[in-house]
Amino acid sequence: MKVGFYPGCSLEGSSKEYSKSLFAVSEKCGITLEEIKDWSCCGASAAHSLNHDLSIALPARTLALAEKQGLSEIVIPCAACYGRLAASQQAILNDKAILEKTEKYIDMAFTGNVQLLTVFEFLQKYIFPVADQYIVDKLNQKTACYYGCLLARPKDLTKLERPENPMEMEKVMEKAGATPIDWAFKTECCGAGFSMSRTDLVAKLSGRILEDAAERGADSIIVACPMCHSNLDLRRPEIKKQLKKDINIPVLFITQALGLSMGISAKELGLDKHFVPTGKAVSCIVKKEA
Amino acid sequence: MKLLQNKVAELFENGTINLMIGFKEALTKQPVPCFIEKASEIEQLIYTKDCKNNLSVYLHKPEVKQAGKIGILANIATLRALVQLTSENQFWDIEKTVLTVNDKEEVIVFSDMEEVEAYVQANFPEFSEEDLKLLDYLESLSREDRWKYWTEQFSACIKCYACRAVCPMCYCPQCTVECNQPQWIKTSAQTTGNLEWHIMRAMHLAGRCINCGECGRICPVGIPVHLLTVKMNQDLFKEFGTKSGFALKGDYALNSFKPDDKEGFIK
Amino acid sequence: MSEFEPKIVAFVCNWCTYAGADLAGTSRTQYASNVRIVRFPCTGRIDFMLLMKAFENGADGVIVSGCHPNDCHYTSGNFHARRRWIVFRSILDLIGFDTDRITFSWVSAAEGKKWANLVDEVTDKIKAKGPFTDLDKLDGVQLKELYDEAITK
Amino acid sequence: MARIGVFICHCGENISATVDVAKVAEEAAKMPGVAYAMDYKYMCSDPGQTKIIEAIKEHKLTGIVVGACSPRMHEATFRKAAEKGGINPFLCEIANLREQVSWVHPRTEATTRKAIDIVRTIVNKVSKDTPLFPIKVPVTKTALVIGGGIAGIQAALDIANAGHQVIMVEKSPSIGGHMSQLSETFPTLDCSQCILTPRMVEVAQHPNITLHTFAEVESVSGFVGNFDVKVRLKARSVDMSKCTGCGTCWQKCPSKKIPDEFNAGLSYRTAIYSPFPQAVPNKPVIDRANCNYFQKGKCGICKKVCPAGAIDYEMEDEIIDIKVGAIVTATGFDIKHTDFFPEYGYGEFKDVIDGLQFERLASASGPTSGEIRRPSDGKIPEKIVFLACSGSRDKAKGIEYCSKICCMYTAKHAMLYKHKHHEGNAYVFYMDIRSAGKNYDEFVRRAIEEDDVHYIRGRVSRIYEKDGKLIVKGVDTLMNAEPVEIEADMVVLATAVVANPDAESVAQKMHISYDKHHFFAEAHPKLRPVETNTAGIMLAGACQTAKDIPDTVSQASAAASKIMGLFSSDEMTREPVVAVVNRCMPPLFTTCTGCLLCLEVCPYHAIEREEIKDRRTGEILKVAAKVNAGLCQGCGTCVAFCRNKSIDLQGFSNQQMLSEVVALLNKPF
Repeated sequence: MKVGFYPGCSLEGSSKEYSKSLFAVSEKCGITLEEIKDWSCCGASAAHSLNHDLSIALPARTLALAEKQGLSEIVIPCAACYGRLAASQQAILNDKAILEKTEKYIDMAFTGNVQLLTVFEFLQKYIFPVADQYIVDKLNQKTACYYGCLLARPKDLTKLERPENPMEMEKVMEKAGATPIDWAFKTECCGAGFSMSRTDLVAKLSGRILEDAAERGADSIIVACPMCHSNLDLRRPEIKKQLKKDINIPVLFITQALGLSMGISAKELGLDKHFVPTGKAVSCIVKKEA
Repeated sequence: MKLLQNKVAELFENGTINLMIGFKEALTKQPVPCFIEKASEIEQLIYTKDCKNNLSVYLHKPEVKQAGKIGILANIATLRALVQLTSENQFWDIEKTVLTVNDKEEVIVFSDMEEVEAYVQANFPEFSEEDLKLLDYLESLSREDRWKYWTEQFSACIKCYACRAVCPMCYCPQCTVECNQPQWIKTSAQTTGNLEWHIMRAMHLAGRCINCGECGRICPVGIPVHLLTVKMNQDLFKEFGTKSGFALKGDYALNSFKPDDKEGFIK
Repeated sequence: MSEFEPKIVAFVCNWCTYAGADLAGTSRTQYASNVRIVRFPCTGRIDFMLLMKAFENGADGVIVSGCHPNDCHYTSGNFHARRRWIVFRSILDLIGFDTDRITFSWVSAAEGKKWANLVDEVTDKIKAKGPFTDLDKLDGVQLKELYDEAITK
Repeated sequence: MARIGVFICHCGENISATVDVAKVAEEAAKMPGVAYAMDYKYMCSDPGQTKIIEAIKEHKLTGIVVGACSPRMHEATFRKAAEKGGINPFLCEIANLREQVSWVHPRTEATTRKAIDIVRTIVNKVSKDTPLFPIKVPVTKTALVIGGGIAGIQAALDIANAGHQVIMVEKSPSIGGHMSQLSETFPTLDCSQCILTPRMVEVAQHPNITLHTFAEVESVSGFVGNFDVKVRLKARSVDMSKCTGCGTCWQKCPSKKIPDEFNAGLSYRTAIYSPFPQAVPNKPVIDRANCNYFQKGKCGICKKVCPAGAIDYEMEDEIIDIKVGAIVTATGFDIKHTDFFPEYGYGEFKDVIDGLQFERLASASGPTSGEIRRPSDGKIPEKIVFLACSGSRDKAKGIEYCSKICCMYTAKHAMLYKHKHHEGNAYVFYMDIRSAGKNYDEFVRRAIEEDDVHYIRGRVSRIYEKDGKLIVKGVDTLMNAEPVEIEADMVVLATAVVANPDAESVAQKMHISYDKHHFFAEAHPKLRPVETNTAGIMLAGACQTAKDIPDTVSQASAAASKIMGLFSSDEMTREPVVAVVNRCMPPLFTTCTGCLLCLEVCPYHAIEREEIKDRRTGEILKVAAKVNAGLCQGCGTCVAFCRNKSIDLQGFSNQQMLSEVVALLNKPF
C-alpha cells in the first residue's frame, strides 16, 4: 500500500520526530509513504497575509506535482500545511477563474483529483484496520489530547464532526490503551504564530493549557501539530516563569504515542529529540493482556 | 422482437390494453408509428434504435382516447414526455400501459408512472452533441448575423404548424395563434408573424420541451426550430436548475421562482 | 430633417412604477416626453406578447418596470415576471433581436427621480440607435423582391 | 357602437399651463367611438361632476374618459359620477394628463401630442371595457383560532365578546402556551400565571367559545368567509365527560421518569398527566409513547384506580369537520436549546440552561418551588452569567435576526436572581441592549443601577467545566477589549427565538407564506401586518416573528378586530377586478388545457382544479382551472402566464391592453 506524503518545513526540521514516528508506524503496518518530489513551501507562515494569489499558487504547485507523480492520496501531518493545501484546492475547484490563473502561475495542469488526508484520516483509513495485530503494549496513562486551532478549524476543511470538542485523537489513544481525559483546553490557542516574536504571550497561552492538563491529572499531552508541539515542549522555561511552577508533563506526537503501543523503540520514534523528558510517559507502559 | 410481440400479445390477452401504439417497418429507414387493435396485427410491431417518433403525441387524440386502455411503446424522449405530461395533469382520462425496450434489449412493462419516472431519472439523456454544436456556432456569431440567420430561416416558414402538430406538449385545444379576440399573431406567412409565432412557441415550451427534436425533424422547409427550445432548456437548467420531463411533481421554471434569482439586466 | 424622436412605450405596474412616475410629476421633475405609459396591475400581468406587439406596431424602445424584489404589492408577481423576462431575453438573444431596445427596471413608488432619469437615459440611448426598422425590413424586402420579380417577368 | 364621452380637465392651470387642453378635446372629438368631448376648469369639482352626469344623459354615453390627474387621485370620484349618470363605473377610465404629462414636460406641441395620445389610448381601452359588478361572497360568522397561547386566548376572547362563535384548537393537553411557563413578566414583575390563568378560565367558560385541546388542524380548504377545516381530536384515552380531574391516576402511574415539557425538562412527569396544576381543561391525557400499557401491553393501573371509570384505552383519534369564515393563526414559537451551542458545551453541561428553564427555576410553581438552584447538584448558585444574543444576530449560526425579547427577559432573570439571593453575583454579556418599549429601558437601568447586575458588553467565546464551576471566557469590549473570565455556578443562555418545528407544515396546510426561518409572512410588512396573503387568515403572536407579550396581545386584538370587521355583514363585497377562466360551448367547455401549472403561480392560491361534469351522469368531461373570485386579488400574473390565453383579467383584459398598445403606436409621437 502506497500513500503520498507532504512533509512541509516543520517535519524536516523542528518536528523531525513527527515525521520519523509517522514513518515508523506506517512501516510497521505495511504502508509505504512516498514523498512528493520537489515540493515547495505551503505558504502557511506568511503568504496568505501578503499575497492572495501566491497563497493559492504555492500549495497548488505541490498538488500539481503530486498529480504528476501519480499520487492519488497524500497525507499531510502538519495542521498548518493541511489547512493551506486544502484551502487552496477548494478555492481552485470552486472557481474556474482561479483555476485558470493558478495554472498560468505554476505552469502545470491542475485537476485537483488528489485526495488530501489529515493525520487522523490517514490513521483511520490505513492504520486502524490493521492496528490491533501490531499493538502489543498498553500506554496505561491519562492523556490530554490537544488539538489547538488548525486541526479543528475551519470546520469545512478539516471535516471534524464536533469542531469545538473533537474526539478523533481520543479514539486513537483509546486504541493505544491510554485513558484520554475530558479537559477544557483542547482547542484553545497555544500562541502558535507568536512562537518566535512574543514568547511571553506563548508562555501565557500555552501555560494555561499545560496547567489545565496537569490539574486534571494528565500523564502526557498528545498533539498532532508541529507548532503546538514546539510551543508546549520548547517554551517550558518561559512557562515556568509565567506560572511560577514547574510542569513536567511530556508532550508526544500522536504517532509517537501510537508507535509506543506498537512496541517501537523510543529512539526510533524520536522521543530523544524532546526538551521535556518523555521517560514519564514511557514508564507507564505495560504489556497488553492477551 | 419476438419478446416484445409476446409481451404485447399477453397484454391484449389479459385485457390490460385494447390499443397498442408502436412502430412498424416502413419503406424508409426510419420505422413509422402503427396502431394495433387486435392480436393478429402484433406481428408488424418492431422496435429498433431508429424508432425516433414521439408517440405520446397520439395520447391527446380523441380517437385514441376512445380506445380506453392504451399501450404505448416509448423511447426515452417519449418517456420524458409522459412524465412531463403527467406533471401537467394530462392523463386524468386515460388508462395507459407504458412499455420500453432498454439498452440490453429487454422489454420493460412499467406498472405505474413512478416507475417510469425512476427509469427516466436513471437514464436521463444528455443534450445532443449535434444541437450543441450548432448552438455554439450560433452563439459565436454577432447579434446581427444571428438575426440574419434566423430571419432568413423564418422567412421560409409557411405556417403549416407541423411543429405544433408533432409536439406532445402542444396540446392546447385552442392555440394562441388561433385567438382573434384579440389577434395576437398575424395569420399570413409573413416573416414578422412567423417570427412572433416561433418566439411564442419557444416561450411556451421553455422548461416544458422534452428535447425529442420532433419539431425540427418534421419541418417541411428544414428550419431547426427545436434549437430554440433546446437552448431554453439548457439556459433554464443553468439558471434555475430545473429539468423538464424529469419529475412527476414537475419542477417548472416558469411557475416557480426564488427570491434571489439572479439576472444581470434589470436596472 | 428634424431630429429623430423615438417612440418609447413603458409597461409599468400600478403600485410602484406608476406611482413613481406620479411622484416625478408631483415633484415637477422634467423628463423626455417620448414615453407613453401603459398601466398594469402588476409586472406579473405583463405579457411578453405585448412587448412583441409594441415593436411590431412601431415602438423604437420599450421600458418594463415594476416593484423592486420583495416589494411587490401582490408579494410575488414581480418574481414571476423576473423569471419570465430572463427566459424571454434569452430567446431574443438567441434569435439576435436587439435586446438593447428593451430596458427592464425596478422603480419604486418613492423613486420619481429614478423614473425621470430612466426615461431620459432610454430616450438618449434609442435616439443614438436610431429608429427600429429590423421588423419593417423583413416583410418590406420580401414583398419588394416579389414585386420586382413579378415586374421583370 | 360605443358612444364615449371625453372630459378634459384644466386642473386650474396645472394641466392647461403646458397642455393645449382645447386642442386635446378637439382631437378627442374626432376619435372613433367618441360621441362627445369637452374641457373644463375643474372636472373634479361639483359643477364639473355635474357636467359629466348631464353629458352622459344628454349624449347617451356608454363610457367616459376623464383626462385629469392620476387615477390614483380621483378614479374613485369619477367612477362614482359615472354611476350617478347611469353607466357602469368600470366604464369610466382616467387619462393621466397631470402627473405624467403637464407636470413633467414644458409647454410644447410634443406635450400636447402626448396628451392626445394618452387620451386616445384610454378611449381605445374604454371601447373594450365591459361592465363589471362587485362580487358578493357569503360569510360564515364563526372564527377558528389555532393555538391556545396568550395570542390565541386574546383573539378568541375579543371575537367571542363581540358576539361571534369561536372554535379554538390547541395542540397540547392544555391552553396557556409559553406564557403559562413564565415566572414573572417584564417590566412590571407581575406573576405571569396570576394574570394569565383568569383568561384561560374565561376561554373555557365562554358561551361563544368551543375549545378543543389535544387537537390539531388537519387541513384547510375553501376561502375567505367559507373555510372548510378538518380538525383531528387526538385520542386522550380519558373520557372528558366522566373525568373529574381528581388526580388519582397520575399519582399512581408507575412511569414516572418522563422529562416534563412544562418544566422545560427540569423535572419528570408521569405517562398519564395533566401538564400543570392550573391547566385548562385540568383533565389528564395518556402519553401513549411513554405508557407501559400501550408500549408493553401490561399495567392498566390508571384504569383500575380511576374512581370515575374515565380511562378508555380503546379511544381513537377523531376527525371533525368545521366551517369557519376566518382564521387566526397563533401557533407560537420555540427557542433554540443549549445543544445548539458547541462552544458552550453542546448542551452537555447541566448548569448551562436556556431562558425557559430559568423561568421554571424562578417560578413558584416550578420544580424548585421558585428557589434558583443548580440542576446538577441543587446548590444555590453564587454567580450566574447570563448570555444575551445566544444564537440571535449571528449569521454564522444562520439566525440573522434579533430575537427581541431576550434583552428584557435577561434583565428580568438577573433581577429575579438578585431579589431572591442578595449576596449573589449576576453578570450579563450583551451585544447591545434593545429595550425599546414602555418602561423597558427604565427596567434595564433598574437591573443595572439598583440591583447591581454587572453588564459586560461583549460576547462569550467558550464555556468549560472545571472543578464544578463553569468557566465563562468572554471579552469586555468597553474595557479596551480585555478578555474576561468568570467562574460561574450557572450560565443562562438567552437562546434565539425560532419558529415551531412544525411551522412549515402548518403554513402549507393553511396555504399561507412563510420566510426562510419558517416564521409566517404578513400580507404587507407595514400596512397589513396582521393579515396573511390568504384572505381571511390572520396572524397573531410569535408565529409571525419574535414578540413580547404586549405586542402579541396587541396583534391578537388587531387580528380579532379584522375578523369582526369581516363578520359585520352577511356578505362580503369584493372588487370585480379578478381573473376569470373562459367558458365556451361544449364539447370544448373552456379553452383551458387543465395543465394546472397556474396553480403554483397564484400568490393567493386562488386557482383551483375544477371538474366539469355531465349533469346527468356525473361523468367528468373536462378538468380545468378555476379562479376563486373570493381569493383573487387581481394581480394578473396567471393571465400573462397562461399559454393559450384561457384566463383573462377583468378590467385589464388582453383585448384592452393590446388595444392600448396599438392605439398608442399607430400615430407619430
